[in-house]
Amino acid sequence: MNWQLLIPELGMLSAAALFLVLACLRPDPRKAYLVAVTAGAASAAICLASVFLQGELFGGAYRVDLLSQSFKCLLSIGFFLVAFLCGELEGVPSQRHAEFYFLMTLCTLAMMLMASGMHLLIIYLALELSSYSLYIMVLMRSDEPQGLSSGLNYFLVGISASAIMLFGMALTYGATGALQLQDIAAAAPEIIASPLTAAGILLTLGGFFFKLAVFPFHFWAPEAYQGAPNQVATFISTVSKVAAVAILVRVISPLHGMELLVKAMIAMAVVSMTVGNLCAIAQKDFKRLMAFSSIAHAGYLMIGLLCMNAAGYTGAIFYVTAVLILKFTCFMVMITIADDGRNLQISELAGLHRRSPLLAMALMMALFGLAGIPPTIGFSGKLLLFTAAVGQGYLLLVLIAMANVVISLYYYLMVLKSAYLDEPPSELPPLKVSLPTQMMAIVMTAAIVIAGIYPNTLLMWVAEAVRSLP
Amino acid sequence: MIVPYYHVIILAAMLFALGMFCTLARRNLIMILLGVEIMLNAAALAFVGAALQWQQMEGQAVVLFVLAVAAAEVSVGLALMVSIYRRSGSLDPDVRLTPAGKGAE
Amino acid sequence: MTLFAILFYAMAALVLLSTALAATRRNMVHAVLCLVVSFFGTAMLFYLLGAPFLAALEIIIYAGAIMVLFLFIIMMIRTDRQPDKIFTTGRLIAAGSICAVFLFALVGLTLEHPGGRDLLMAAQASPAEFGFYVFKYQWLSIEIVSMLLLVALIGALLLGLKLRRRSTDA
Amino acid sequence: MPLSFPIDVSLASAAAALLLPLTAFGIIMVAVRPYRRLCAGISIAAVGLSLMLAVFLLIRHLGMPEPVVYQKSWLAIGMMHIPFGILLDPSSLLMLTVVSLISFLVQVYSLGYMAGDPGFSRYYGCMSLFAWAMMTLSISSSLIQIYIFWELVGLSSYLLIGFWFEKFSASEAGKKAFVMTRFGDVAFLLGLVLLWLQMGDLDIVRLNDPAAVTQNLSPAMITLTGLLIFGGIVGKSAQFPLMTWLPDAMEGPTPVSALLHSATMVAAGVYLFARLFGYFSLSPTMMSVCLAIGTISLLMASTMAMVARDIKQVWAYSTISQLGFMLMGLGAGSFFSGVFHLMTHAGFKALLFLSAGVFIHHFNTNDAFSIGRQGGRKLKSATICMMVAAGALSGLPPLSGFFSKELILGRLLELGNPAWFVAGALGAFLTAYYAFRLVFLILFPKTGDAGAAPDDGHHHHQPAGALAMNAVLWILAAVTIVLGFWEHHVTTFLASALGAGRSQPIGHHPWLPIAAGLLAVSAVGLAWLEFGRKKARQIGFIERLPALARFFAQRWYLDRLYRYLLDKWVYQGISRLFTWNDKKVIDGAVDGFGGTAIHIGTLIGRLHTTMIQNRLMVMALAIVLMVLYFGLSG
Amino acid sequence: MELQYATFPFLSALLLCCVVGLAAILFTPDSRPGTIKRISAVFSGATLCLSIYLFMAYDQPLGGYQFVERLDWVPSLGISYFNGVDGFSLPMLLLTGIVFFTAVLTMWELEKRVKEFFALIFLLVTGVFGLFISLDLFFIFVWFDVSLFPMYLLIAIWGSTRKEYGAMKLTLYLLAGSALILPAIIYLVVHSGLQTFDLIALINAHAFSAHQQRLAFLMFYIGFGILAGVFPFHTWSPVGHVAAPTAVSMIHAGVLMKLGAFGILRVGMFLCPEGWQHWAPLMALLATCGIVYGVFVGLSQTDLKFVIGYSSVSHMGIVGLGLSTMTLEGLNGAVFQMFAHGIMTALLFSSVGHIYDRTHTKTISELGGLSRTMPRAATFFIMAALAGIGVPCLASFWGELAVFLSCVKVYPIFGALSIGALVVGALFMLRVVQKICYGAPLEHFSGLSDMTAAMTTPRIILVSVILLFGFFPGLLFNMINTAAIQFF
Repeated sequence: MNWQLLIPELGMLSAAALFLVLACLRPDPRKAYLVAVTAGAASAAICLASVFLQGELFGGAYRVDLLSQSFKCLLSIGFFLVAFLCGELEGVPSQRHAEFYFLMTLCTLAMMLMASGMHLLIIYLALELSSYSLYIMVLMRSDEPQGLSSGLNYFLVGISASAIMLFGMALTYGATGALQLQDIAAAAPEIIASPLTAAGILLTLGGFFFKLAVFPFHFWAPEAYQGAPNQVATFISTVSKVAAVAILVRVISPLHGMELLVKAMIAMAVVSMTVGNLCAIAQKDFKRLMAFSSIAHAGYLMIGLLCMNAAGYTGAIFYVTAVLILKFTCFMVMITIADDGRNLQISELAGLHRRSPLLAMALMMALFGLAGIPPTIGFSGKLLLFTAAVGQGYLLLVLIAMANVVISLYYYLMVLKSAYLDEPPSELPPLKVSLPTQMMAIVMTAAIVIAGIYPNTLLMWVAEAVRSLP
Repeated sequence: MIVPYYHVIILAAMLFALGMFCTLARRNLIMILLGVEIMLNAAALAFVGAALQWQQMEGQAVVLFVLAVAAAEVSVGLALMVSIYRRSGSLDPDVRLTPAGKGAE
Repeated sequence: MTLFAILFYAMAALVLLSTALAATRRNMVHAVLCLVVSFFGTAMLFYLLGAPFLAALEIIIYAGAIMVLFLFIIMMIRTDRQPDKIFTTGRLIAAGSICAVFLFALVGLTLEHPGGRDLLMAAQASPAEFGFYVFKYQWLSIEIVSMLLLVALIGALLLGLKLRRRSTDA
Repeated sequence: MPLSFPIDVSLASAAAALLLPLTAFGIIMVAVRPYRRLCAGISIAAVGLSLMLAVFLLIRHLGMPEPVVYQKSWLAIGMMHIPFGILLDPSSLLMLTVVSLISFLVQVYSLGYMAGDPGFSRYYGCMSLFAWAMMTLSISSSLIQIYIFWELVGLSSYLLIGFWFEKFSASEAGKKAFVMTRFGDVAFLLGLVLLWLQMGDLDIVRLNDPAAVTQNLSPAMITLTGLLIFGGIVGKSAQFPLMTWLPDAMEGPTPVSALLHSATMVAAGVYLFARLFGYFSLSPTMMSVCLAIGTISLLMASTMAMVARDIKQVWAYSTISQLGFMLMGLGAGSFFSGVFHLMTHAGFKALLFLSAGVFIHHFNTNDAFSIGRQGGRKLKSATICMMVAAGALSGLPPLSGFFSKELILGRLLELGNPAWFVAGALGAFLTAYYAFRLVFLILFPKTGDAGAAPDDGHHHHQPAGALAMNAVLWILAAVTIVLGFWEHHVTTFLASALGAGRSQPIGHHPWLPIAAGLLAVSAVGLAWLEFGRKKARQIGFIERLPALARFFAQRWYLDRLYRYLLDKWVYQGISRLFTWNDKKVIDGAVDGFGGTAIHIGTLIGRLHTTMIQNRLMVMALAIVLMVLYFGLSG
Repeated sequence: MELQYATFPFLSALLLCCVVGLAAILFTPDSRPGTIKRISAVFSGATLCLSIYLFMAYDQPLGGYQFVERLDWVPSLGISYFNGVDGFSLPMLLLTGIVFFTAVLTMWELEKRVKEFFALIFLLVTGVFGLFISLDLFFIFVWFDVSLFPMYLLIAIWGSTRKEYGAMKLTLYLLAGSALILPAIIYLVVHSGLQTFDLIALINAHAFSAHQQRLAFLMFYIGFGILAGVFPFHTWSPVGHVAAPTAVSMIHAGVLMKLGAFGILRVGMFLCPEGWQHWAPLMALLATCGIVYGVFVGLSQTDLKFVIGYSSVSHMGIVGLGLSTMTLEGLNGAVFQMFAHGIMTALLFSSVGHIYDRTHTKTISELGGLSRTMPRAATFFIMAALAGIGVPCLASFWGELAVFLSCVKVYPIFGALSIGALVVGALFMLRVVQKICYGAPLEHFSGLSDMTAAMTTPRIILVSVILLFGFFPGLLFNMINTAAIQFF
């Protein structure tokens, strides 16, 4: 048993323990925030330092390789970023902040476990752990009715999806006699080809699709985003997506050649994109809009996953990194504007270009990135995804996706219009943007553009990580 | 030698369908939760059957954890239901929660 | 047909019947009680399928703890305010047909599945063996589940605290 | 080191003649617009120099055996080889001289006429532009070059007609002129392109070579391209059915009318026909069409002129009819008659307009009756010059028109069908009639003879201007009188012109000059009877038939028809239909697509706010369907 | 195809000029609009000088791609930073330089949000330059989109009539086009089996089957064609132009629409010659429809900019017609027409923009007598209108002539129809000229000042260019021909 392999997880676990202790001490929120940011930075550093660890634990049930470690890096960076936003955690009662950080840490830990898990049971439990942490985090919203109703939605869809996933696991296990991913893939060919196996795997994937918010498992997303505290919504739309992709890449990669599964995924991808984008058009609430756009992005991510080859996985991982950065930037702008933790209406962005040109620019770049317009990281991601898909012969799928990109552009432009064009009904003072936030906005904008123009480094890393798939 | 494996699966599927039916059709939050419990139970049954078919203990081990998850689910779920009931006085899933401070107490 | 088989089918019938009753009872107390019966049946099935320890746990945790929790809550909540109709006809038909189609599809898949018709070999996992297995091979899962239960605990606590604070406020 | 490269004198002087007006145009428009006199000076000097060079060239090339061609590639891409060239042959030299002469005279005349106009500089700029374009057109060596300058001539015509752009009718007339001639030009371009594709180039010398043409083109193709090119001629020379722009073009300043719309520009069409005479004569159909169109135009325009009251309108109609007459001559197969009439016509028509300009300038009216009543005849030199010119127009011996008309009539006689001759003679008769109708109207006003009109010299503008105007009149009158006697010289000179070789012989009937003279005299007599003599009621025989008079006065309702077609078919028909289609169908589809997307989005979005179980139901349904699909396909 | 590597990275310098200009603008404080304008003028002038230099320095007898620069960018995907210019792109560079410089000068009187405006314009032009010089499909697409998305803000913020609608429609429509281009690019790259985005390598590989070429060409044609205003995908153009501010209209109609045609040429025709051949009749049909349709619709418009917008549709139809003929002359003519139309329409929009700035109306019926009130502005407008009619010795005549010549050769009916449309074209341009410039000066406009000398400078530049290439078309044709000749 090589404990070193678990260093990132242990680091996260100790952070969680620290917050549990803090929760009992009831520190003031400011202090808790500093601890959280420090912990986030530390864990990100630990993950980066341990990125080249390799090995297997628990008889192959837990795999540490470049892919998993890269995902852990992304997750801990995401955690750090979200923690960074918690400086104005107005959506959560101030005496509950330590618990909030505890749950967030635990959730991230669960996601890290997901990234390494090779055994469906571990994956399932880690998934449940992260889901439950998120349910509670959503419910912690101080605006109680909002939090309650969205938490209820999230919870009900979540437990249904988890039940379905469990049943799927049972079917898979029944068909193949294995729960470890390598063993499932190693089952007899006629078993693999059997529709029951495919159905079992499809239902199993349902749980992950729920995390990713792919149609038809997406129904929680709008409500949950809308009702959750802003930081939680950020967490769900960034870190949680990374975890979902991590686990999907893991689970799907041994299954190549399952035609039925691919077909189902194509259908889900198409419907997700279309439903997400069409619904987003009609939204007024910023977070709700982001939720629908997340659903659409889940559809794009599915394109990469369903290619079932290295190019596709590379695309998906690259894209989810892009989404992490882009969504985070959007939410950062939103949180800075809605500094009392309220839900931001899109119309409230009016006059942003004057109140804070920097944030307006960051928002613009992020929105164009989400729409997939070059030279942003979002475009590089889409290019990778679509190249993979066309390589597999899914030209029509790519055309549909591009049509969706155009639809999505409409609502992104509407947001942009609010920020750049509309004048607020009454003159608003310039936004007070703290120095760290300014720095962060600059860093994020630079990251969006640089990774869009010169994606090579990131791409090489991702491709290398994908190569470590068994 | 007891029964063919697929009989167990079909039984589990029937249970699962019943659970799903309960979840989808009952206009009551607690019954929805109950339906999910039935679904989990069905999955557990399928696991036990599969474990027997493959003569492994892995499947049985899963059931153990399913029980734990079910317990967690019920504790959180019921706490949530009670909160909602306190707030709205109803367990209708279509309930619209009143804004803060105007709870129907 | 062996005795095991007869027992299995009888229990299956019992479980199905009681679950169906549970799903359709208007009175929730009745529903929960029906479900308790169903869980007892399931426990018997577990036993038949070679998992005596799980059968015990099923009764203790499911029928014992979880269902009792349900009962508590149901009793705590005045049920007379519930909507009169438990089913609206449209939803009933929709849900019913979805479930029926699901069942049909699954049965079809199962019947086609190679190896599905093999008879199960009777076997028994003794509790000791089982425990040994779990703690030898699955302890990471145990750790995760322990954290999960902790989270659930904190969650329930937070929700409860909110309630208390609200009632003290009010 | 002395510059010593061989300079061809002809080339140099031709090039200089072309460049001068362009330079003048450039300088006027860019640099010296505020200095009005300087502008006029530059322009007149440039065109004067050009005139001298043209005369020099003419003299130098008298009796030349072969056309002289200088060409330089303007543009050469693939088969699109566009040369810029100078082709000196008798007809082009004559045309060059005529154009520069009339331009020069008109510009000098304008010194007086346009004095005090706010657009004085612009006027001279446009005049220079016109002179450049027209002169280059006349000595172009290829058809495409002709087309290019043909368009430029049209452009300067547009600018000059609409010179007084504040008047709606002027700008409208300019637009009308441009668009209607464009109609013809489009046909021209199409024919030219077809010809180009078949021939490989558009060299005029080559086009006039029957061997080269028949080798490359089928007879049908010759006719087709010929007809299309003839379309351009019809447009530019205001022939039926594209004639109606010319009377309106009289909205421009009178010198412009004199220069462009009677003497030179409109003659470009006829000139083009003469240029391609060798080519056109290969297709008998083509020649018949030309003859027919010429005849129709001649007669129609004459009838219109008989009832017009506006002095410039009358001369405009007469231009149409005389151009038709030239085309008759050419179409009948006689190269010389057409070209000679073109030259004489340039002289006397310019004179007619310029003298009319004196009246108009003086009395500020275009109405012949009104001019007569206000004492038009008191302007002696103008009146006399007008009478000379009208005589020439009518074909009264011994004025220039007499000779050229006689030539054409002589050729018409040679045609098998006497109808052509009769029509020609009728046209000549009517021409003489309406010309002198107008003269008599001015000379012998019937009512309110307000004898208070001042004498010739008393104008409210500078005497220098008036002097210039009168001098020009007299020069032109002299030309008109003597030109006819040079008939023989001109014809011999033209004998070596391009295409002249295919000219048909002109019949020589000793009685014809006498008959033609008598015809003209009788027409003048008729006019005298009706308008001139003391007791004349000044009502023409046409006016006794009010319906017919109205029909003629309305220009045979051609204008109305075009207007109707334009309004009903173009503006309210196709244009409106297309606009509707654009808005409702094409754009409507685009907007509808977007609208539908938003609508569907709202609908599906609503699903996401309904009861949680509905959503769970959809989720379950989707899963079940997928599983079912697995079951069915497995 | 010959590649002549550059001794000095002129092309990158050109891009850098724009980027540095953009950065300089971004770092100048809002409060100094004058400085921002001067910076813009300097840097746009620099790009103009560079493009003129490139145009002059190109070795025409040698031909091929010159000033080539190459740098591996993303080796794993086969993306390289690969620039080079040939006879097609140089005229476009020149056009962009001219229009950009004049557009910047035209906006000299701008007062609203100056910094953002010029920054966005620079961004847009960076994309335009980038596309014209790029020889890598990835970068071609990147630059294509870079040049499109600033459009939304430029129109929506600084525009006029229905600006938000127009901006949205334009942006979405054009990006819908790019939604076809990207799959087509990927499709070709993937099926070439070369794993490279290098345009030249893909062309030389001849790796595509006829079917693939047809499919890809159609996608390129529609995708780029939307931007080129191909009928029936043109409706964004009038709406967008009406809404856009002057400089944006100038750049958009003058340069961006050319981007579409250039894309069809550079990507579609070079990569898919068989696809080109297959779809050429369709292209000709649509182009002819556009030509005829544009003039007729333009005839009954009431808004000045709508008229110009539809004239653009018609003129771009001529470009499309030229491309569809698959002849040397047609290709030459099309590219020449692209250049000429760019300059001409820029002049039109800049004159109209000035008129609108002064009179605050674009409705034709509310204008009149401007030749008296604002003689300079009116003169420029008339010049541009005349160029639009295709008067000889003004640049666009030559392009039209070459296109018609080749079109009559290949598609006689379409050729005849398009030539016929010239009449209506003249009618609708002159109608506008008459309505707004001629007639008696209107009372309420009598106090308006004419263009200042500073404001005439950009227009004079444009007019001079029109005249220069009108008198010496060979300057441009010979350049274009070096590239066109390789097709035949």
